[in-house]
Amino acid sequence: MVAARSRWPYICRRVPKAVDIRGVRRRFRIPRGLFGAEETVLALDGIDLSIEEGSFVALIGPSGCGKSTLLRIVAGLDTPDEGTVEVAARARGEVAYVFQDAHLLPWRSVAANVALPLELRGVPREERDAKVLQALEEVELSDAATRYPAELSGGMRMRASIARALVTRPKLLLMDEPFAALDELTRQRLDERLLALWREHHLTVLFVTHAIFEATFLAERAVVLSGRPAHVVHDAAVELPAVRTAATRGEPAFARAAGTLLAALDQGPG
Amino acid sequence: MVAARSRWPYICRRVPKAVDIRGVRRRFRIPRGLFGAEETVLALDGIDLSIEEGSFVALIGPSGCGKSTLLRIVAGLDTPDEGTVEVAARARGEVAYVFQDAHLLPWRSVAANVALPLELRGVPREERDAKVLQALEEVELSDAATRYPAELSGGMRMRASIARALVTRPKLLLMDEPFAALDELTRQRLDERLLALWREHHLTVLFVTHAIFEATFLAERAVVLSGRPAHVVHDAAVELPAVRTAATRGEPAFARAAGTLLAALDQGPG
Amino acid sequence: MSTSRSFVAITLPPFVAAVVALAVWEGAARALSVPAYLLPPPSAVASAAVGDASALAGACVTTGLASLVGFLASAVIGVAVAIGLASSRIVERGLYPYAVALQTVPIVAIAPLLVLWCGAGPRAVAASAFIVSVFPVITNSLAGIRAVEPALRDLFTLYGASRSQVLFKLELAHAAPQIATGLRIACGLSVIGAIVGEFVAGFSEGSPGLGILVMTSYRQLRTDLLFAAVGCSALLGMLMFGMVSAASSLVLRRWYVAAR
Amino acid sequence: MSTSRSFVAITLPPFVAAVVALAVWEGAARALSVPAYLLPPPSAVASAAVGDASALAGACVTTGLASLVGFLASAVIGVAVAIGLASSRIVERGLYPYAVALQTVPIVAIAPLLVLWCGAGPRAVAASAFIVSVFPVITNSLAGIRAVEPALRDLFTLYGASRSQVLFKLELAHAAPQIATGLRIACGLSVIGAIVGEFVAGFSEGSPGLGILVMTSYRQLRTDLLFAAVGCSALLGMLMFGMVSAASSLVLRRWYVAAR
Amino acid sequence: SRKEPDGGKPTPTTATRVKVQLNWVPEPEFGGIYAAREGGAYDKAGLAVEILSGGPASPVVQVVAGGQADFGVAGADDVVIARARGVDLVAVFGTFQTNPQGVMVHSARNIASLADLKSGTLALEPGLPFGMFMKKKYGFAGATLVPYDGGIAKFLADPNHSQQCYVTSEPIAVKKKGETPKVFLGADLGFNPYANVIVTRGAMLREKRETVRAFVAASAEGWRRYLDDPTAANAAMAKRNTAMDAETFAAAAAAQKPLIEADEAKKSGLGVMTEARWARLAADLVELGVITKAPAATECFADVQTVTK
Ligand SMILES: Nc1ncnc2c1ncn2[C@@H]1O[C@H](COP(=O)(O)OP(=O)(O)OP(=O)(O)O)[C@@H](O)[C@H]1O
Ligand SMILES: Nc1ncnc2c1ncn2[C@@H]1O[C@H](COP(=O)(O)OP(=O)(O)OP(=O)(O)O)[C@@H](O)[C@H]1O
Ligand SMILES: [Mg+2]
Ligand SMILES: [Mg+2]
Repeated sequence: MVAARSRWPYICRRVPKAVDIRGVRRRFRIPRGLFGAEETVLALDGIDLSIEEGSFVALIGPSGCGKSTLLRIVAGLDTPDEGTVEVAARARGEVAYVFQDAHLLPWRSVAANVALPLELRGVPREERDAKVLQALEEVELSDAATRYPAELSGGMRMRASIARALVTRPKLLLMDEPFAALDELTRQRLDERLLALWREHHLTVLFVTHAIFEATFLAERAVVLSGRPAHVVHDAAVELPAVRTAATRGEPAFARAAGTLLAALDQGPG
Repeated sequence: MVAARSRWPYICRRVPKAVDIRGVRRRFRIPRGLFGAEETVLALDGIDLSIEEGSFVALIGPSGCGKSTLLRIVAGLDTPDEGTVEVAARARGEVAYVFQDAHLLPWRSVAANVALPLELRGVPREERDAKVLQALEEVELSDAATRYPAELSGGMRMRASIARALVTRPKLLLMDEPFAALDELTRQRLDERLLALWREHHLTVLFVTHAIFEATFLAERAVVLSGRPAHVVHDAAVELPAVRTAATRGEPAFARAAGTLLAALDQGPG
Repeated sequence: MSTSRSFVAITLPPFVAAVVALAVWEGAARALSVPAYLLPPPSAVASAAVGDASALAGACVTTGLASLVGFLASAVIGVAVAIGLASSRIVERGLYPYAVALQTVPIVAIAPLLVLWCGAGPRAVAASAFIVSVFPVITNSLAGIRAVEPALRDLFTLYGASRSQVLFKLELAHAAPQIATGLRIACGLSVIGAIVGEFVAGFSEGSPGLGILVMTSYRQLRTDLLFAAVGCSALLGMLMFGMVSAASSLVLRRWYVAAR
Repeated sequence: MSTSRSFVAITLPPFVAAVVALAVWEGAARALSVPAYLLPPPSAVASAAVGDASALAGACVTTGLASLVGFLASAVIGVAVAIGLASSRIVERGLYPYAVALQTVPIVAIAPLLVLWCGAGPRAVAASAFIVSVFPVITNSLAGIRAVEPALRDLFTLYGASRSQVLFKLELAHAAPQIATGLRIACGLSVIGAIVGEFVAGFSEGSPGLGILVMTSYRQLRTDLLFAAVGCSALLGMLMFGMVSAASSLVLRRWYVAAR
Repeated sequence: SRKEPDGGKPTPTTATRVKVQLNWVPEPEFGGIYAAREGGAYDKAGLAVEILSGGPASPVVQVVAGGQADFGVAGADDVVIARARGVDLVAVFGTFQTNPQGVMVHSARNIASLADLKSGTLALEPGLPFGMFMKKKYGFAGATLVPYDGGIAKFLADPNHSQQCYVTSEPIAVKKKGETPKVFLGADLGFNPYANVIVTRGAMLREKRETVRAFVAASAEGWRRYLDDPTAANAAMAKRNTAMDAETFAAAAAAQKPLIEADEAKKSGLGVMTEARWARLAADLVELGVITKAPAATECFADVQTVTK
């Protein structure tokens, strides 16, 4: 068993950390009225979370609790009001992020959107094209490569966005409900492909999802957040064999593990 | 058993139709290059679908097959290239649509966004406020009423969008993956609340979802589309008791019904 | 507290910039020995401004009023025309080029018509301010209306919104930031339009405007006074710009929640 | 096929509008018997244009070149200034008001400086065209850059984009439609700026521009020729507008995929 | 407007309201009109006169012809051109007997005759008959022609710049800057139309002859007064033209005096005009190609002697 509620076990065992979050608190200020009046929303309330290199962690929690905020903080796109965040892979191009919305550039074709991170890194065109092609295949979007975002369905847009994250083969992959807009079967195929990539490239994945079964299937470890203000209410390994196949979904252990998560979600005061 | 592949049974039994779709075909033209060159994408390929008044129909299909296109056509926002669509409730304000993306007006607060359809109908302010309050409660968003869309989480935005659709108490409710961005528990609560509203107000609901369990739980009848170009590959009643409760999810019949749908989805050539 | 701090944050930078610019100008005027009748040092301009303060003040009022009227007309009519043009592609294609044409017409060329229709004096001057400043309002409003996302239009269609509801609750609301951009451009143009209008329309019994002051001081080589008058026109422009900016940042606070 | 059809769709409406406008104008000029020295009927303008065709053509070339140069300078420098202003709120707050000031300066007031720095003739005229037309480019580009969605900025930050990558691949790309709007406003302004520049700093011999022609015909009460010259300036403006529109609809096709 | 019971100016309810459109801002060249107003000459004549100041591009001809003003101040050449274009405009008072337009050059250039002006820049107002006449007569080959902008900054900045001028204005301003330019007066070189003539509509002259007569007579009286002592009128004008100081007002008034009170005027009265000079102007304009057909000289003006009788 890898994870625990406190961060001490990691330090004792000196496993390299991909992400180390300590006491992170984030409060949003919402200005109202003309004279500086403001409301505040406490999104994260003292989050501690260490993620080992190479692990696959699912992050679950009620809607609006602060999951996206936490991911943004890990990605360095937002800064906590209190607490510290250390990210090992914060080298250029080593973090990838699938945002909750697709956030494609509307003036670029799908292929050009997927190529963006490589372009920004200065990868030469030929290499780029090959990688883009592969990423598009991974998300089953090869035949829409020349289309523009406005010509895609919702699920296709999300898949383009996923391809954009995968194309860099990042060290740390942050995914915010990446498969929510996909049908069950596509989703399962992508789940499996993601697992394969994770294993092959030794990625560290932090994966937000609302689908308990998906979390159970994918993750080594699941972290459940409470309702806002979010704190960790459950943080434990998923009790399933390390290598999972389509058949895993049918096993009783799978249903049990999923049940544990659902129960944890239910406990966290909304 | 209510539904069949052909439309004749309905006509024989003279059940009033909320929606009657015959032979609908929709082809998108994607202009490329300067000289009028274009690609075409056949999204819908001869769809026949009749929906009785007061029924709850789930629509399932692979990503990018044409579900949203079909909903847009039913809503009158898009016109088919071939075929006819008749909608009984096409009176002002009697159709509501939860788009796949939230599509809130960014310059309006949540409450003002939800009030929009009432405002457009000229409902007086007091009545409006009461209804908005109720709709926000239904989606558990009362405490974010004064916030602006940019200050919401993804799931909260979708809930605001759902509240905007529910606030008019429409005759025909079109929902395009409304709950995809919500956590399991919130989703189940909203599922149940939607069922209650459906029963109470005799709505007709056409509900796109990727969650097979959700479709099974909610719908009287499930329609499965094939991959693009979409045609109907399965159209049958969900073999479960009419009144469903949280307990229904645990019954073996539930798993069986869900299995049927999954199989149908799997058959439709991608 | 936070308001007073933001007040400082807004007024300090232009003030600092002004001080720096004036210092550089004064230094350059002295160091490069550009003759004062071409580019007087700011100190000379300031003393001219003090010396002719009452004339400048009167001129500011005259020109300021005319440009304000012209600007308001531009705002109202410009947005209205944009709405008309937005109503159909054919109307837009047919008429938009003529809006461009309007902008290229030298005021002097239509001076007789202006005076004929508006009479000599403030009305003609305001009309000139209007003609010069209306086009950016039209163009920006039109671009803003055209940029409304189709999905939001669908929403309004679905709920059976009337044409005027779509206009006010969607199109104009959505275009508001871009309309504000158009108005920002229009305020400076309305001032220059008023000044040019004075060149052709003259003035009657009221106090002469900045345009007249510019012409007379130019002719008399009172370059210090000329620059003071130009400075006043710049101040008028900035004042209107400030007003538009303040009004738009008040009204448009909601539009920019995302950008905080 | 589809191209030729769309060509017709684009050129027909303004043509029809022109025919209607001319007919109304001719009718009004005759019916209301507005004296020809105030508003000549289009037929008189046309015959003046034919009579002085070579002078008009030469003037169009002279003024057209100057305004084109001024316009291009506005496009390049305007966008560059907007990029500078966008780099920080403080810079923007400090300097933006002075861009407004620039716009309110009557060209005549700085004519001697223009001539001193650029020499009389085409350079000074182009400089005038530039001064008059640069502000809308700045304002619209700045607004466009400022309107980039924070989420897209995040994306670029995440992938370690350099400042220049953010600028070219995100900010300018995103602002492109609004920059095009600014350029649309600038083209008419650059023509009027050139004409006004010719009033004070052009050459009146050799190939005098439209500004000189306007002054001459105004002076000599040749209202028909005056209107012909004004018509030429309008055509120049429309031509540039058409070029900007065509270029932007070519370049920006991708930006408007959603709006089809 | 009603009468104030005590104090205040009695507003003559019977006064005829007329407007006069100037072609420039208040300066000594309009001194007589302001003197007539300030000194009460218009009041005495039963006229309530509103003076509309102009600017550099005032459309005086159109304003008067269109009826927005009853009288205007324009050049004699404007009147001939207007008549040639079918505008019914008539000159009724020829203020400047000697045309004040000239060309000024830097004296350091030692240019003895305009024929020697063959280099540098020369600013002439495009389309202005005066400039066209000079150009035709002297050619100015080698000089660059640029538009005249009404100022003298370019002149001071560039020793090779020459420009058209009003002898009553620019040379005085240049002198104030410590330089004495050499001025070639157009009148001495063969171009001498009346300047700053008072014009009115032909219809006005026919239908309201009495008003025209009263206005011209009062204006003549104003000019007489102004020539004798310009101080009061100058002060009134200075209020509306703050850029010009009192000294310049005085200098300009002094400089223009001989141009207004030329021999002809001394003999026959201020504002007198002769058919011969109008005919000469019309012929010159035809020759310059400004107009194609000369209007009859008698149509262009109404002799002040007959009008005021
Ligand atoms: N920019 C912001 N300004 C103000 N409040 C914000 C902002 N961003 C997020 N919040 C608030 O912070 C809380 C957490 O938001 P967050 O997006 O992290 O939720 P989430 O867990 O991702 O929810 P979901 O599952 O619905 O996406 C919410 O209550 C939201 O309203
Ligand atoms: N405006 C458009 N222009 C061109 N093609 C379009 C357009 N809208 C949709 N399409 C294409 O039509 C097909 C069906 O799209 P639609 O949005 O209906 O799919 P969907 O079933 O809703 O998929 P998802 O589950 O991913 O939302 C897709 O292949 C899409 O690329
Ligand atoms: Mg989220
Ligand atoms: Mg869809």
